[in-house]
Order: sequence, then structure tokens, then C-alpha cells
Amino acid sequence: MLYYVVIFALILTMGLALVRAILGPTVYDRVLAVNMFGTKTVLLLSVISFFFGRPDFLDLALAYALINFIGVLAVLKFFRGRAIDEHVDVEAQS
Amino acid sequence: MEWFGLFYYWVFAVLLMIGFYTVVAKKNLVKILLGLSLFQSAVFLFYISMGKIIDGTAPIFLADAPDQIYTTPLPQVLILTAIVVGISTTSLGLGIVVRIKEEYGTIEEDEIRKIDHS
Amino acid sequence: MTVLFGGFLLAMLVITALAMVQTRNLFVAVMLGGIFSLLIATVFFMLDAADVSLTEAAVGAGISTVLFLGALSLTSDHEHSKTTIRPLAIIIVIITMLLILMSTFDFPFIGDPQSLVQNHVGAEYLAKTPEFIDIPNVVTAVLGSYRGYDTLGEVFVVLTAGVGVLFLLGKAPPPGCYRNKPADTEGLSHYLIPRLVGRLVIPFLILFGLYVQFHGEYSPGGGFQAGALIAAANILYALLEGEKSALQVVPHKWLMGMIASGALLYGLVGVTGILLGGNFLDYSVLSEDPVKGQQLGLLIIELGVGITVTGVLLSIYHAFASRGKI
Amino acid sequence: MDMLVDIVSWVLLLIGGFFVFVGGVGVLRMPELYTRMHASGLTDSIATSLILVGLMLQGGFSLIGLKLVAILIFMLLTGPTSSNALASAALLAGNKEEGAQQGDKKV
Repeated sequence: MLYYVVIFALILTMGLALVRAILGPTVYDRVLAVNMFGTKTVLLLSVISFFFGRPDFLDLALAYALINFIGVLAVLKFFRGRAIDEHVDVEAQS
Repeated sequence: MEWFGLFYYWVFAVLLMIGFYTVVAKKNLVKILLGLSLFQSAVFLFYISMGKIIDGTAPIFLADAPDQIYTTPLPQVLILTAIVVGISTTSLGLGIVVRIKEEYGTIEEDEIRKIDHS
Repeated sequence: MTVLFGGFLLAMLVITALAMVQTRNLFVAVMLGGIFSLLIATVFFMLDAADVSLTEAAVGAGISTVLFLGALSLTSDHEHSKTTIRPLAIIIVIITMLLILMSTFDFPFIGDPQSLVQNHVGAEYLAKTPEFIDIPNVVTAVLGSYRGYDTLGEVFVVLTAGVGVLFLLGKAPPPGCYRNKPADTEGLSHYLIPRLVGRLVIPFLILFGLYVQFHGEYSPGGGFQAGALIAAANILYALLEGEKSALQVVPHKWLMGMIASGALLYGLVGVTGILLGGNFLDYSVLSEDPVKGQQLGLLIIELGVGITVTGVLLSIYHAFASRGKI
Repeated sequence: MDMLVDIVSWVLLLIGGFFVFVGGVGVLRMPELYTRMHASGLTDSIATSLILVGLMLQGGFSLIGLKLVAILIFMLLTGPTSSNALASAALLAGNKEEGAQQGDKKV
């Protein structure tokens, strides 16, 4: 069964991304790792649902494919809010 | 190979205790809430791993396989509702943390205690 | 081999949890929490819990991260306290862990067909569902029909939590604790590409939410998951276009109505059962044919659950996002 | 004919798995943020396409195939967009080290 090979590659890559998420060094590296982890999860769920012989469970992968995006946008918004805060601070000091 | 079946329970115990330690030892309130959700997830894992059955599949009937064994649905039902309840109670906790920050100016437990005693 | 994969995933789960507790940057902790959620959803799927995995997918990766980030932007994303190692806490934790680990040796092995969990009511639910309710997804059947009281209780817990958040954050903040930022009217409209793609995704997200809601009897899904997905679609709109436009699409008044009416709908189905001569939450009297009645009841209560969950999650998000802005 | 489809699908899956792994190594080993983003962004798209097309050949024409197409389309849309959003967030903040930003060297 060649599914094993694909699942193994995906889980190994998830491990590598996890190492990157823990090491950092910047927060953006971690967000990148989380994003990559999300894509790998979608692929892993699709492959596993074929591997288990229940391909009707692709709904899960579809849900993740749609939802993962929101996290990254929230991060973008979070940083934008903080940048505006810093800007206000600088203006208040001058 | 059979002893490996207990591995899920061991991970449950370790995760539960990581969450417990965070709740007991950490002083940042948001961190405590994160620890609480870890604790919760550990319990979820425990319930779901209890429900697993060998050679079983998810409890959604297949039309063309009369002899298929299915995993028991009850733990899944309990955990399914608990996940959504968990996120709403966690956000209630976050609401309290935000209010504490507004009143005290900090979300560290020891600093709050200092302000209370002075 | 599957066991090996499970072992890998569980090991990663523990490593993520440790890293999450150890880091002092709360933003990083929230990001690692996202990874934790993705991992545990995969583990749930490997343990044959497709519905639970879908719930974790809908709630954990998107909404949970968004809510935690919203709270962090109102407080602070850095843990100030010095990390003092507390010996007493560690000793207590280790002793408790050893006790739990010792007790695991008395547990049945994972997947043991002889264990109590497999032979109690669960087996009965599996055996009786085709006869009484006749839908393929037993999880939905147990959720709505056999354990309808539980689910009603859970819906009211969700409702109470939502009302609690609204009470806590409904009062205007004390003066001077936020810099009175202008309300977010533009969202991420500076970022053309995310905005364009996001707007493209939203309708499909809602469509998928409705599919999960109404196809929940035949595939993984149901009111809880659908509620989270539709709330996520609206949160995506709020992120892209700003709070104000999102509140124009679904105003506060509607949200309040949704929170109450979903739970009420659920309760009303129960009361209708009494009026038609059955018990509370007994759906078989809703139609001539008891099986049809059960299916009708399930459809309506799932709708009620979905409406309440959408309303609660959305109003919690708005409460956090519009805090401290004029 | 079935045999041929199977072989093609396996080959696609294997190449996809290879690219997944290459992307993982790239994210771990590349020296700084933008190169890492390059590694993950490119391999994500190609690996997703290869693996999902491979699965599509296994699934055939059905609801399953349709769902796979939907997953593929959304992944191809949102993946690069997330990379773009992340890169703009990093540029906006000047991609400072966490330590410099928060006065805390060890995180």
C-alpha cells in the first residue's frame, strides 16, 4: 500500500514544521509553520479517508481547507492593530 | 503489540497533567485559560480513545456492508457538544480577563494580589 | 502501521503542549494552540470519530484562534511574571500523574470489543437506530433523539456563556484604559489579494455550512458544526471589511434574536411533543409515522442548535472586536 | 485501463509525497523568513495539486471527485493568499526578532 508512504511523508513534514514552530525565531516563522501545518493536515485527512476506505469523510478536509485561511487573516489583522497602536504612541510622544 | 493500546491513556495522563500544572503554577491569566483548554482536550482524547473498537469504522452506516463493526457513538456525542461548550466557556473566561485588565491594568495574578492588598 | 502513525501524532501532541506551556510569548502560545487543535483533530479522525473531528476543525483552528487573538489585542501578549519553578506544584502534578498512569494498567486496551464502553448503551443505540430513526449517522441520532435532554442542556450552557460575555463586555470600559482607537471601518481593504480571495471564499463557506447543517443525518455534521462554520464565514467578512460593515450585514438585534430563538425552537419542539400526547422531546408523535416524526424532530432541533451556536459565537466575536473603539 | 490509472495515480501520490517532504526540509533548513516562505509556498501548491489529483484518479467521477476538486480549488486559492498576507504582515512590522520587539531574548 503506497498510501503508507504518503502518510509517512506528511506526518514527517508535520514534525519538521512543528520543530520550526517551536524554534521560531521570529513570530512570523511560527505563523508560517502553523499555516504549513494546516495544509499538511488537509492533505493528511484526505489521504487517510481514502486509506480507511471511507472517502465520504472528505468533508473534514474541505472544512479545514476553508477555515485555515481565517487564522492567517486574524494574525494579519492582529499585527496591523499593533502597528497602528505603535504609530499612535510615536505621535503622542512627539 | 497489545500494550501499545495503552499509549493513548498515557498521553492523556501527560496532557492532563501539563494542563493542570499550567493552571496551578502559572500566573498569567490568559496562560491559565490556555492550560485549562489543554486539560479539556486531554479529557476529550480520553473519551474518544475509550470508544475506539478494533476493525471498526465511524458510526455512520455504510449502505453496502452489513457486517461492518461500528465504533460506539456515545462518547463522540458527549465530546462533540463539549467542544462547542468548551469554546464558549473559554471565551467567557477571556471576557473576565479583559475586564480584569481594564480595572487593574494587569493580567498577572501576583500583581493583581498586590494591588488588592495595598 | 496505523498504530505507529497514531504514536507519532500523539508524541507531537505532547511536544506541542509542552512548548505551549513553556513559551512566555502568549501570541506564540496561541499559534501553538492552533497546531494542537489540528493535531488532535487528526487523532480524533484516526480514532474513528469523524463528527468530533469536524467539530474540532470548525471550532479549533479558526474561531478559537480568532477569539484568543482578540483577547490578546485587548490585554497584552507577553507574560511578565518571572517563571519561578514551584516545587510543590511539580510534586503534586507528578504524584497525580503517577497515580493516573498506574490506574491505566487496569483499563481495557484500546479497541477491545469486550470492554464495558462497547457493550453498554452504545451497542443498543447502534442496533436500534435503523429501526426507530432510520438515518445513517448514529451520532446525530443519539445527539438529537436518544440524548436530546443532554443536548438541550448543552445548548443552554452555550447560550448562558454567550449572555455572560455580553454582560461582561456590554458595559463601556472605564475611561482612559484604551486609546480610543477609531472603530474599524476599513478592515483589511488595503490588502487587495486577501480581500479578493476572502470575498470569494465566504459564499462557499456559508454553502458548506448549510450542507453540514442539513446533510448532518447522512454524513458527519449537524447543528454545532454548521453553527461554527457559518459564524466563521461572518467573522471572515468582519476581518476583511471591518466591524461596521459586518454589523450592517447581521446587526446586533438579529444576533440577540438568533441566540434566543434557536434555544426556544429546541424547547418548543419538546413542548409540542407534550401537546401532541407524547413526552417532552419525544419526536415520534410529530408525524403520523413515528420514524418520519423522529426525522422531522431531528431536523428542527438541529436547526435550533445551529442558530443558537452561530448567534453566540458571532456576538462573542463582536464583543471582543469592538471593545475600546469609539 | 484500470491498471494504468492506478499506476498514474500512485506515481502522482509518490511525487507529491516527495515534494511535501522537500518543503518540510526547506522550512526547517532555510536561513531566514522569506526563503522559508519560498520553500513552503511553492511546495505546498505543487504537492497539494499532485496528491489531490492522485486521489481524484482513485476516487473516480462521483461526489468524492467533486469534493476533491473543491478542496483543490480552495487550497490553490487560499494557500498563496495566506503566504501573501503573511509576507505583508512581516514587511509591515519590519520582521523584527521577537527578542528585539519585546525585550525578551529567550522565548
